[in-house]
Amino acid sequence: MPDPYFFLVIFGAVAFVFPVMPLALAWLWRRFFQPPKPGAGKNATYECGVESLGEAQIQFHSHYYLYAIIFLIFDVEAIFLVPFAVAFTGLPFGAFIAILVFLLLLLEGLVWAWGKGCLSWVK
Amino acid sequence: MEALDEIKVRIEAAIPGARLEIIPNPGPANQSSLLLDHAHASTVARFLRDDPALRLDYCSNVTGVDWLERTVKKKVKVKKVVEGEEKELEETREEIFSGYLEAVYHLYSMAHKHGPLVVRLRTRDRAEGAHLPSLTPVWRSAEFQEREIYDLYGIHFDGHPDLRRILMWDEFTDHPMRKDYREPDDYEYEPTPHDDVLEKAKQHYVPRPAQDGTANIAAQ
Amino acid sequence: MSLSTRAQHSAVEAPPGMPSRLDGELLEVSMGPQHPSTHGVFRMNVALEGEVVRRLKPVFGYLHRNHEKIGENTSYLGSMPYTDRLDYICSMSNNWGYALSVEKLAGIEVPERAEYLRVILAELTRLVNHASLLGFLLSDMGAWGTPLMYAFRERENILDLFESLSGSRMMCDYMRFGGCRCDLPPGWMERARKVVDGFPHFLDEFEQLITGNEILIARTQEVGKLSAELAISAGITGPGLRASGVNYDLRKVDGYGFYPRFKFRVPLGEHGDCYDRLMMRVLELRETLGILRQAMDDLPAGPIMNPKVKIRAFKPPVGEAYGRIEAPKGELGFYLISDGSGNPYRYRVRPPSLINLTVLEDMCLGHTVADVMVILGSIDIVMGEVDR
Amino acid sequence: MASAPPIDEGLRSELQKQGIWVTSMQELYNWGRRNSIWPLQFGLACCAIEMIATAASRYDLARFGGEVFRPSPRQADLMIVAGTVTKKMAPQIVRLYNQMPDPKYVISMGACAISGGPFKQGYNVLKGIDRYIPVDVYIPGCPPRPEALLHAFMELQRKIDGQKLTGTGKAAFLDKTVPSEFPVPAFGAHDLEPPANADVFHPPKIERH
Repeated sequence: MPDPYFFLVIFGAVAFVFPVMPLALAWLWRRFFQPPKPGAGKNATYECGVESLGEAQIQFHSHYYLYAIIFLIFDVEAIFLVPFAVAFTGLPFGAFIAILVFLLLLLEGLVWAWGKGCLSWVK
Repeated sequence: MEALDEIKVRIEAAIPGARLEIIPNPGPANQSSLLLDHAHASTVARFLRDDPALRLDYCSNVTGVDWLERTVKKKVKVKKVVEGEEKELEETREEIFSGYLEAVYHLYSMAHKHGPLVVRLRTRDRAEGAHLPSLTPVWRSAEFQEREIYDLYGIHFDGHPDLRRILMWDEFTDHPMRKDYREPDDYEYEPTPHDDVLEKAKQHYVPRPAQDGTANIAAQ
Repeated sequence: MSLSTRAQHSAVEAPPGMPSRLDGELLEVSMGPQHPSTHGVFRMNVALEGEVVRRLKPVFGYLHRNHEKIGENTSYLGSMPYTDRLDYICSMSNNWGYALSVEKLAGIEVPERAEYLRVILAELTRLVNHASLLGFLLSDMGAWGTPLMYAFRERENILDLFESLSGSRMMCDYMRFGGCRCDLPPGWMERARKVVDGFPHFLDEFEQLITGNEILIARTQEVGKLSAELAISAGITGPGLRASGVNYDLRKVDGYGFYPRFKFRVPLGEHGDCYDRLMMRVLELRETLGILRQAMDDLPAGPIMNPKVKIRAFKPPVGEAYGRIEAPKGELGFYLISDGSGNPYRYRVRPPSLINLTVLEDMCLGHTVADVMVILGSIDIVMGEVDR
Repeated sequence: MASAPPIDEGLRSELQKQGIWVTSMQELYNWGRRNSIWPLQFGLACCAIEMIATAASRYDLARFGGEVFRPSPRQADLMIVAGTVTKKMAPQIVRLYNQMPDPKYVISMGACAISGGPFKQGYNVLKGIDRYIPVDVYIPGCPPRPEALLHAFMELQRKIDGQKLTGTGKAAFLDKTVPSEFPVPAFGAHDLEPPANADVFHPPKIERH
């Protein structure tokens, strides 16, 4: 009987080979058949056919930063909910209360941000 | 809308010192036009726009026209003393009209739904004197059209908010819609060249070796 | 922490001379000649602060094909096929505009049947243009491709009519000075009637989908507002002007081409925003269908060409004339100066699309980048006419 | 690597009857390239409307795998130059062509893109896009009917099908010596400089005998 955890090794191997194989094929193709031809024109930034003037990394309005932070919080929250959702049926009532507290805490944060006006878009 | 001469009289009454002239239009369309002088152009324009009877608030079309030097032969009856007695003589006299550039404005009224009133502005000459007062402050619709006239004809509109080339690229120096503009000869393969295309094509033909003494193509 | 601190938060004034720490710099970007929704090679240099437009300079000339210079070097008849390529979606109304101006220049009469044919074909072109606009505007707004497919299905039906009549789908070159080139082929009128009767089905489908759609309302209402005074002063014509509430339709004002004989209404808007401009086109489509039915019902028999007009060696008398028609995009005018020879001395086209773009910057300031596309789409430009 | 001799057709059909499918990498590669050409969304003038009509439901470019119009040149294989190429637009077109990844093809659609067409006497009209970039398929017409554009697609697919991956006559994009970029013309005082790209534009020499 092979080691019960052996399927993990196979799973890992397939997971590794599956993406690497096309990359290897592409590298082989580049190496033997199609030589790359980079150039100044080809690598220039594309801006609707016109030479792009000025640089793109400029200082943005701080409002975008606030929006990004609020999104990040709720994104992380969604990750925490995933294991809860998977084991939801087998959990006692206490676990349900715990996740509710977690959710309400973040909700309260959202209400505060809303009240503070971070969400209203500055025209 | 009243007749053009009535309007002319009213304008001259309202704006003293405005030198107006009616340019008759011989064609059946009978749209005669009003020639303004540079100094009073914008005041007359404002009058045309704000006058309650006219209310020409919509400048539909601004066109540039290029009039070259013209020598006009005229038959003139001249009394001449020939061998001691008076005789009526036919003499053709040449008269040279110096060239000028022109901007023609077609004005309509959206309030009274009448028009067109054709207004003309002429430059002093076709070279460095090609300056005209801009009517964009009066009618915003003239903005792009005056830029186009500046681009293609070379009339500098003084007072225009943003006088740049609109159609050609900025490094372009000529004014291509003028009658005396020669476009660059970008070589075209002409299988059967004729008259002026032949001249252009000749510079690109490999001269044919004169075999039996027949003339070379250049001398065709 | 009470909510009142919000006022202080945004009132943090930077020390004088120092850029206020909160707002960002302007990003210069060019929505350039090759852009999915600029309806051709039209470029806008936009200065963006974050997503909000602070400055917008249109750049033209990428399709400047020297239509007027070529017009001066060819005969009057020779310029007729070039007018198809001015506004290459509505070739029939361009022909009519040019033919009308030359008839005014030379004082030519047009027989009644030819005038009716011109009205029918110009209104069919209006159907094509407004249907295409609905398709393009909705794909600018994000409904990529699907409404365009429906709009082009209707367009194909009408192009079949044009092709059987004039021989070409898009470039009809059908009208001549003093009438039309050829009479209707047999069975054309029945097919035309079938297309016109089938059109309301397409229109109802569209109205059902877009009129009450709250995404569309959110994207177009209060966007790109244009006041009536600015519209008049900037020479905006066509549906864009009527959306701002100015009742100026050349078919009623000039009364050319027997339009006074047909009963039709001119829709007017109040706010002058993108939603009104969109609805102008939808309502005008309904009126156009009404005109088409009336014109088709009492199309008289008779000659389609004024026999006295010479086609080939056509030399109008010396003089000038400015003729204009209500093209689907606005007032299309032709200003011709004739010096008696076979070629016009000056051949000028008054492009509705170019002049409708005069106030593009005024409409776009303060809006986001996505709204610029909706505003440009609602103005409805075609580059062949803008750059000539 | 000498190019492998082509497979004997009789043998191939014989094996096919037995249910064995024989192909070569070149056929497989070209079959994949040919049936999924992504055109660049890039219309200049009236031909662009006819191009949209071709992509619409009646003429349906999707039957040839070409309906995915990509706005960005980075994701496009094919540039359909549809409309009049003006001198002000020419540098932009050459820059877009340079920014497209290999293998890239050009269809010159309409009389204007081929030789200036009806606007040949225009001072701002470039007399054909093949002065600056190599063109694979020309379709005459003003505008060419949608069927003509479909015919051009088939013509391009035939050309892709005939490309060889190895050996002397291999496809241009596989050959290191063939440039995949062309100099962008500059705006001069009277005309574009240079008026034509010498190593791309070979006008026919005329000797009158």
